[in-house]
Amino acid sequence: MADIVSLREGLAELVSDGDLVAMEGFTHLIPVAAGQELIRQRRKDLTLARMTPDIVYDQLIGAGCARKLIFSWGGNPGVGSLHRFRDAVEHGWPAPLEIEEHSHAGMANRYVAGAAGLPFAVLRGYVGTDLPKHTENIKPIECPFTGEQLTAVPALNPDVTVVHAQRADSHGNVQLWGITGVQKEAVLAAKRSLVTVEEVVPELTPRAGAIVLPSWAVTAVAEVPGGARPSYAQDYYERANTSYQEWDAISRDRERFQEWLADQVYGAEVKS
Amino acid sequence: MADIVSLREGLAELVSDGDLVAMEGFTHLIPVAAGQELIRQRRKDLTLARMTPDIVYDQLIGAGCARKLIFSWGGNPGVGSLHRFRDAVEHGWPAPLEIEEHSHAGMANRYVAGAAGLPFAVLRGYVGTDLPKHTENIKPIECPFTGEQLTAVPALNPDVTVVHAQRADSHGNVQLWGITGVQKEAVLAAKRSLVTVEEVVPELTPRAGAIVLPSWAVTAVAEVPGGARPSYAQDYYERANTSYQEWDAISRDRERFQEWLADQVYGAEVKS
Amino acid sequence: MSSYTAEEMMSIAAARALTEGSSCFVGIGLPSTAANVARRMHAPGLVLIYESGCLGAKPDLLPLSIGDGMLAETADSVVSVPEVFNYWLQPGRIDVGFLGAAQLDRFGNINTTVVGGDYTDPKVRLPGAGGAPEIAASCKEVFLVVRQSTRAFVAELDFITSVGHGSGAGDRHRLGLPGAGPTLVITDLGILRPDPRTAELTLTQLHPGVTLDEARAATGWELAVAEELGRTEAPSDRELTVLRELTAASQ
Amino acid sequence: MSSYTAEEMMSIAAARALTEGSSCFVGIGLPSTAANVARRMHAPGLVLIYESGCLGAKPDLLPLSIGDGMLAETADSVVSVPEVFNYWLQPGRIDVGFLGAAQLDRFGNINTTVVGGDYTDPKVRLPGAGGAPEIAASCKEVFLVVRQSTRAFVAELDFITSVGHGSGAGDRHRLGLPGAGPTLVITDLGILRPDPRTAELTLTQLHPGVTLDEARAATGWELAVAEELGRTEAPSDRELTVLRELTAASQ
Repeated sequence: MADIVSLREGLAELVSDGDLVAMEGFTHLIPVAAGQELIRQRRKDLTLARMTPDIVYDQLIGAGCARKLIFSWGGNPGVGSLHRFRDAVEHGWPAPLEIEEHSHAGMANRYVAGAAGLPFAVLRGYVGTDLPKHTENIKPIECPFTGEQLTAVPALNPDVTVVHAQRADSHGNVQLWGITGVQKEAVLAAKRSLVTVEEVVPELTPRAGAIVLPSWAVTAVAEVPGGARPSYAQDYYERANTSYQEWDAISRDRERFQEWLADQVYGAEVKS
Repeated sequence: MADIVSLREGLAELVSDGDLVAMEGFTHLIPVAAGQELIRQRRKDLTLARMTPDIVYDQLIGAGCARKLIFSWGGNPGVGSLHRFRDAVEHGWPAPLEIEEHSHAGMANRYVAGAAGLPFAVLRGYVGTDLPKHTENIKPIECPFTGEQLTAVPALNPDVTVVHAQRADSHGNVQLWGITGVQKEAVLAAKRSLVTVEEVVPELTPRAGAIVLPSWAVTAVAEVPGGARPSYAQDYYERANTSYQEWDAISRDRERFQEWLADQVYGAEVKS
Repeated sequence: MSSYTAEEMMSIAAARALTEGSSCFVGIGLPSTAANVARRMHAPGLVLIYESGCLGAKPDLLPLSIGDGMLAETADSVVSVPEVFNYWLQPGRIDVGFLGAAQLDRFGNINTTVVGGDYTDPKVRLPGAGGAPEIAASCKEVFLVVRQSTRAFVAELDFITSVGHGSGAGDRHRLGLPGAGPTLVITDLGILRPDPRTAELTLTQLHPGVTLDEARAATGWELAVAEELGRTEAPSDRELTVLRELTAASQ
Repeated sequence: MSSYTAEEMMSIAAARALTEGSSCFVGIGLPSTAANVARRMHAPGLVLIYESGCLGAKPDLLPLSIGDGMLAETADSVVSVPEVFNYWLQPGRIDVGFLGAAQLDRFGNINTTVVGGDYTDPKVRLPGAGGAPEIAASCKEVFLVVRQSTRAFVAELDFITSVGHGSGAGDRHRLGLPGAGPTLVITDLGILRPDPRTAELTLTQLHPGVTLDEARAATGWELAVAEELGRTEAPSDRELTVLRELTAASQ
């Protein structure tokens, strides 16, 4: 059964330096507050996995929390580059960043295999591209019935997965709806998991398009209203598109980024 | 885009003698009316695939429509045996029935691979059992990353899949809810598909727990109210448990079964 | 104390074996009855999982099939059939798998496929595997519920549908089966557990009024018996009341 | 007829290429604009699929990301990200995949990963693959939308992120890629199509006011030109009105 915790306690308990951490949410429900709390707790040497690193990982990378990034699309959606990510890859600032790069289909299937307790997943993917040249984690596999050659990727089993959801009940059952992305797979693939939610309610009521992560499949739940800003939480708040544009300016410059970090993260009140 | 058709037209158009036909619905939403219409159209030499053959395939087998059965659990749920199935396997009546037998996990994954456009699926299954001795369709496969040995099953791609759902809109978008079983995979795995529905409504309204099969992924839709009886259609009618018990008596005896066939199928009015 | 049937004793013994807060993959019939009695007695937080995709079902009555509407309506989450097997059963998330058997051997291997003749021309064709092979492989442990008789407790299975302890200790590990396999066999006569050294099913407990000779006579091999053979506590009035109310309400 | 920008000409040319009733895997930016213009013009039944899992989205405005709430709210069905790739894209159910590129070569292969330097120490790090490799592999055909310049139209890619026609005709078949690959490249100068014999991208059409020399000068290899070089019809007033209203409403 999931424990109901504060964000600070939950992350302090679940995430250690050096862990493989996945934070998922596909445009919608990105666990940004949890990412900033990890910066505040000065976690180091993390291997960060996420299909679309987005602002949340640009911040963690710029703050020097990450040793390695496993991803499939590293841009600021609708705006352009992730400058902290680029600075780390292009100039090794604030530290070199090892990268392992996939396609979306490959990353999604790595989580699927992880959730399914299988060591690998099979897909039609990557063939003819340069991606397999740069990782051992993309290999050919032959169909034992037809002889056809396909592609295998290994399961991704994070030490900790962090996601954000609209709500949980007091037992720790989690409900999310709208675009649900790869969150179920990312949580089920992980050894431990933390879900931040907009609100903890006495009872979950059924909702069209909602999925439920049962309490016994989640390690901890923390109530963090607004925890997905500047991304959005459907039926709670909209995406702050201007914040994504503002991030471009903040992140473009190391000094300005460091000021932002001091003011908005280290200097900010802890969310819960 | 799915055509809206009558059950008779739809099956006459889509199903030919010798086809591989899957009719799915896990306890809930079993396409029984469509099965009886196939008997009425005197289809022959069908290979019938279904996880739980249930009454619907007991009837088709007893009526001599099937050459082969691909399945994972062949009982009358809550009652006992499927006598027509047993009579075909044990005594070759009315004709010998070739069988290919899987576990539920294996059958479900055969449809998953079919829906995903892959030639096979990987699972932890069958190991140590006698099932692989009796089919070429269960093979070992090695993980290219860990060397671990797992099991592969080939994709199941029916010529036609038939399922029942609560409703469709006038464009042929299909909505079903409650226990949705393996129907999405079975439809997506098939070359052609027919969905019988309780009702065609002008517009689908969102519903908790519902899945939608978009019109462009379905070949044809037929309105067949009560088309899942004696199984059930959640929010339309309950399971007729007594009919399952009565089937035990009807199906136990060849003569009584043939009378039933004459009265209730060949002699019955076509449903739509 | 009331009188009770052997069936009732089995259901209650099975219910007692389920611990609060654990998750349990239940088939229809006695396993479902036992799990629902346990929920009403000592294990209100027992998580019931049905292969139809109902996770955390909380039925008021005993369902008549593993896909009753009541299960979907009361579940925490209803998932597809592929998902229940791939994401929930296969990774070993489920604590207890509850299985029956037409035949069972001394290592808890199970046959639910064919009896007599051979596979292509059997004397009796049974329903087959269903979810059992993977439940037996992947649940953390497996409880078997089988009426004890020489027809069911056989020296050699006609078909291995689901693997218990294979040919003995260490075999599950060699086969790569992740769960512990059958840790408990509940019959109408008593309770058997695998010997920790050999994995052979060993009678550890007799139900009230049953003799060791009766248990031996109902077993198709030379039955191993624990040095300290226990005696099952008879059903309490409260247990019988809960079981009977549940059964009566479900008619 | 109004004046219009090169960007508008591209969007309208792309919209025209989408046929009624087909399904289209759209990324954000120009592909999404084009698809939504087509829906308002000649293809009201165009099925828009976004990689966030929105099948049949019918946005009123142009979404700013592939995961806008509006897409989920107007979709026929919202599925998980693994499902959109595995059940919908991979089996070849989707007619048209719409892709952009930072670099493109004469066979329509695409780079969106790194430019300059080498992979581990690149001059410019781009966002990477996203859904593109499998969109390029599995959609029945692929439309590319790229501004034509010697920076983008290069003789040799710095990285192959997604495969077009590989090293020429027959290569997709040899690689086992199911779809037809890029059948249309829309630029700000004109339209290119693969030569049926060689699969090399061949200029088949120039937009109004563009000269062949301009197109050649904007191409980093010796540009193949069709024997009968067509001329794109200028955007109609109605096309421009629809495009501009949509863009304005989405600000």
